[in-house]
Parts: sequence; C-alpha cells; structure tokens
Amino acid sequence: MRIDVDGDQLIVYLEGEIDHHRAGLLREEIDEAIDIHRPLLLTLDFGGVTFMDSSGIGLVMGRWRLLNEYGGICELDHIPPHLRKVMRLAGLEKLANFRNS
Amino acid sequence: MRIDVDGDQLIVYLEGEIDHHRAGLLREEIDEAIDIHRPLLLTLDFGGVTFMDSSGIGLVMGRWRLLNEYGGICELDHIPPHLRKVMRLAGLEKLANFRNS
Amino acid sequence: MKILNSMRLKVPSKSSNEAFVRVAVAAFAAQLDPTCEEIADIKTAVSEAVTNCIVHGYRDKIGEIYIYARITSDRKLTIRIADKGCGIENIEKAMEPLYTTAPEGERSGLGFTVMESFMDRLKVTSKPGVGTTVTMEKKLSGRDKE
Amino acid sequence: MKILNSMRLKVPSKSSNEAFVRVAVAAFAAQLDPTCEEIADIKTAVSEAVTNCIVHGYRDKIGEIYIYARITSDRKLTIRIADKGCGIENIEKAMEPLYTTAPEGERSGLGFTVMESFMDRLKVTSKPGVGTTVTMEKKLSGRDKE
Ligand SMILES: Nc1ncnc2c1ncn2[C@@H]1O[C@H](COP(=O)(O)OP(=O)(O)O)[C@@H](O)[C@H]1O
Ligand SMILES: Nc1ncnc2c1ncn2[C@@H]1O[C@H](COP(=O)(O)OP(=O)(O)O)[C@@H](O)[C@H]1O
Repeated sequence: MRIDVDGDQLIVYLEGEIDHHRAGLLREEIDEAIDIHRPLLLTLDFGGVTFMDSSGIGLVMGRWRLLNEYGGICELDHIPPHLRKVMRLAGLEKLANFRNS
Repeated sequence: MRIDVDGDQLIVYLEGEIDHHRAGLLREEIDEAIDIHRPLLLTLDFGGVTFMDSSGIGLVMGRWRLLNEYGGICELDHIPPHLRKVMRLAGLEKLANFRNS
Repeated sequence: MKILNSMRLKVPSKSSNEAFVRVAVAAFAAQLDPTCEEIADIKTAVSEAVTNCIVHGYRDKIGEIYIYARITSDRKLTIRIADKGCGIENIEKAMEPLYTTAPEGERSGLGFTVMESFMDRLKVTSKPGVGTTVTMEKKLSGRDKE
Repeated sequence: MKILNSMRLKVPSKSSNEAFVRVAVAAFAAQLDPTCEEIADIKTAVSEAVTNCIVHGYRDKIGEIYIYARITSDRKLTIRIADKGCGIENIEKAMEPLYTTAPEGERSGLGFTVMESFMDRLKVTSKPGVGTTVTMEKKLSGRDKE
C-alpha cells in the first residue's frame, strides 16, 4: 500500500485482497497517516484491489467517520466492477464521492 | 489441444495441466491421430503446459512405445523448466529427443 | 439430483484462513466451470461466513470451522459453513442489513446481506451456546465451451 | 515447534479431485509465502499422493481421501494424505523407481520417486486391507519481502 500526501489531500492506493484479516492492518496504517496529516480530502484508490468483502465496507465507513469528525471528506477512486457490487449493497454512494467508477 | 499434420510428422500442442485425470483423455485423442496418420516423427510440444505430474511421464512413455512398434520416433519440444524436473527423474532424455529445452 | 462431488474441510478460526477457505471453495467450484463473476460472488460469500465464525462465533478464542461443499448434476453448488461457537440469540435481527454486535471491530453489519445477494439461497440455523450453521446455494450458469 | 495453522480436508476418490486437492494445499501453503518453484514442487507431490489413493488404493471403487496439512513456526509444511483402500504388501518394493502394479493404466512407477525428490522427507505407512498413509515434509525458504 502506498500513501501519497498532496497539500490537503491524502491518497491511499489500496491493493491486493481486503478481508477482515487485512482490514485491521490497513486501518492502522491509514489512521496513522490521517493522524499526522489531518487531510481535508481522503482519497481511497481501489484500483489495485482484487478482492473485497464487507470488511472493506467497514474500513471505508470507519475512515469516513474519522474525517467527518473534523470536517474532512472522503472519496473513492478506481473501484473495480466486482467491488462496486459490494459497495452498492452498503449504499456507499451516498456517503463518499465515487470517482472514475 | 491442437494436433497438426506435416507430411510424416505429427505435432501435438499440449496445454493446461496434465495429471492422471486429464492424461486419459489426452491419450485417446493422440492415439486416434497416430492411428490415422502413422507418423514417422511425433512431436509433443509442452509449451502450453502449466502443470505435470508423473502421469505425463506415463503419457510420453506410452506414445514412445506406440511409435517404436512401427519404427517411428518421438521428440519433446518447448518443455517448461518445472516439467523438466519431472522429466529428468524419468530419464526421458534417453528415450526421446529434447528440442528447444 | 445426483451429487457429483463433495468436500469437507476443517480449519482453526484464525483470520489467515479467511483467504485460504475462500480460495479452496473456489477451486472446488471450478469443476463447474463458473464465470469470473460467479467465482467472485462465491469467494465473497464464503469470506463473510468464515469471518463471522472467527469474529462472532469464537470471538476471543480459537475453535474449529467446518466447511462442506458439494455440486449436484443440476450445476448447483451448496456450501455449508459451521462453528461450535456462541450462537445467535435472534437470527432474524442478526440478518437485518447494518445490524452488528461488533461495531468496535468496524464490522459493517452487512455480512448476511452480502451472502444473501451474492448467492441464490441462504439459510441460517443457530443455537446460543451450541453454534451456528450457514447454508448457501448457487446455481452456476452453463458457460459456453470453446 | 509451534503449530501456526492446520487444515483437514476430505474428498471422495474421484479423479477430478486431483486438481482440487493440489490447489487447496497450495493455497494453504501460501501463508508461508513460498516461491513459485516451491509451490510447483508441493502441487506435484500432492498430485502424486492423491492419484495413488484413487488409482491404487481404491482402484475400481470410490472411497474417501483424507488430507491433513500444517505449518509450524520453523516454516515447515507437513502434508499427510491417507486412504482406507487396499494397502501395500511390500512398501520397499513399491517405492522403487519405475515399479508399478498398474502399467496397463500407463502409470510410470515414478509417483513415490517424485514425492521423495520434490519434498524434503517422505514416510509411507500401509497395511494390506486397511489403507495407506503418506506423510511428506518440506521446509520453505524465507522469501525476501518487498
Ligand atoms: N457465526 C456466528 N456466530 C455468532 N454470531 C454471529 C455469527 N454470524 C453472525 N452473527 C451475528 O450476526 C450479526 C450480523 O452479522 P453480519 O450480517 O455478518 O454482520 P457483521 O459480521 O458485520 O456484524 C453479527 O454482528 C453477530 O452478532
Ligand atoms: N495409496 C496406495 N494404495 C495402494 N497401493 C499403492 C498406493 N500408492 C502406491 N501404491 C503401490 O505402489 C506402486 C508404486 O507407486 P508409485 O511410485 O506412485 O507409481 P505408480 O503410481 O506410477 O504406479 C503402485 O503401482 C502401487 O502398487
């Protein structure tokens, strides 16, 4: 996973499989970066993600809440087709902005 | 699997996984072609083979015997590295000609 | 309906087995020559059920997860995933979308919803103190052979 | 040595399960982050053992094949594959390269030889009329993490 900082924006390039096992590890890393940079815009880029179950939804919703606390917003980028199926079940379109999807 | 006829030569392009389950099916198809064309040279091309266990050795030895019966010869072409490991155990180098391997 | 093949798998409730079990079930289902989308659906549903055994069923201890899968001549894949963990008090409530008893673990409460939408049928049986069994079915489309 | 993870798998002795079992064991071994060559070695050895249960152990009937695998903290993968089939009269003879009792099925007599050379250790126990158990071990190299 790569994390880029660009002014007020934090871009997280997620990759591989996101399940409960991995979500915990990803959460720690992302939250550390959020804590340091306090981004106004958090972009979660799913371009490299090959599998995701509802643990990924928990990961997105958790980060969304975190940013919401201090007025930041969250957007999701490059969501592969099969992930969109899971995201739609969660109604994530209403929470976070979808880009390039 | 594709089988090409070129004069006295029969070229069998093997592909996918060769295990006991598949070897039986392959054998039938190849032997039918041998029966029809009676090739003097049988080339087994392993270029597209992704997995092979000792059932593949049985397949080669069986065809080698079949051609030997009427004076034909057998050669093996494009053997991927991991297959060579299995072939070496069988001493197949002594039986059939290796090409491009 | 003739049973064409079946498999039984047992693993401890370690989170590293989430990936292993979904790949194993997908490899088993491969005999029916499923489409990529069907494989992804199956993997996701299995991942949810196995995760539930680990996160909810056995919570802070390690127990065994029992997986059974079979395919029948009507191209139906049946998957049963069971634990001998804490069980569920109110199954109906548990199956409501967004309901979760583990929000602190960032569970979204969508596990059962995913299983229901990605598979054709979902049945949950559970008894508090005894364990939970999830049975899922999916009929796989006949793919054109090349 | 600490056992990090384990799995038990049971399948009927149908030849379509040769592919399934070797993929399942490889997926289990994936936790140790093996190299491509190690995965190929493991798959080949497992394929030999499972094929033997099908071709020799149960011959013309269908029985159950029992697979157990575990990984320990010393990065060792242990695989046990067993049948309750006809068993082997003379194990020493059976393990000789090129020895086979099924030449008509185009068996090459190299199954045990492959298992021995592709894994670090091979142990065969068998009793005529009771069944055969093959235990294999392989220590996986630590691969550099990116
Ligand atoms: N195997 C299980 N054992 C005990 N409780 C379970 C099990 N599976 C599900 N539950 C209960 O059902 C609830 C809803 O499950 P689910 O829809 O998968 O969402 P989530 O896993 O995100 O909480 C869980 O929060 C839990 O209380
Ligand atoms: N699971 C088994 N049950 C009964 N006999 C077996 C089993 N595995 C191996 N054998 C015996 O050992 C012989 C040698 O096995 P192997 O080296 O794998 O070669 P192959 O399978 O090509 O015959 C077999 O031909 C068979 O007689």
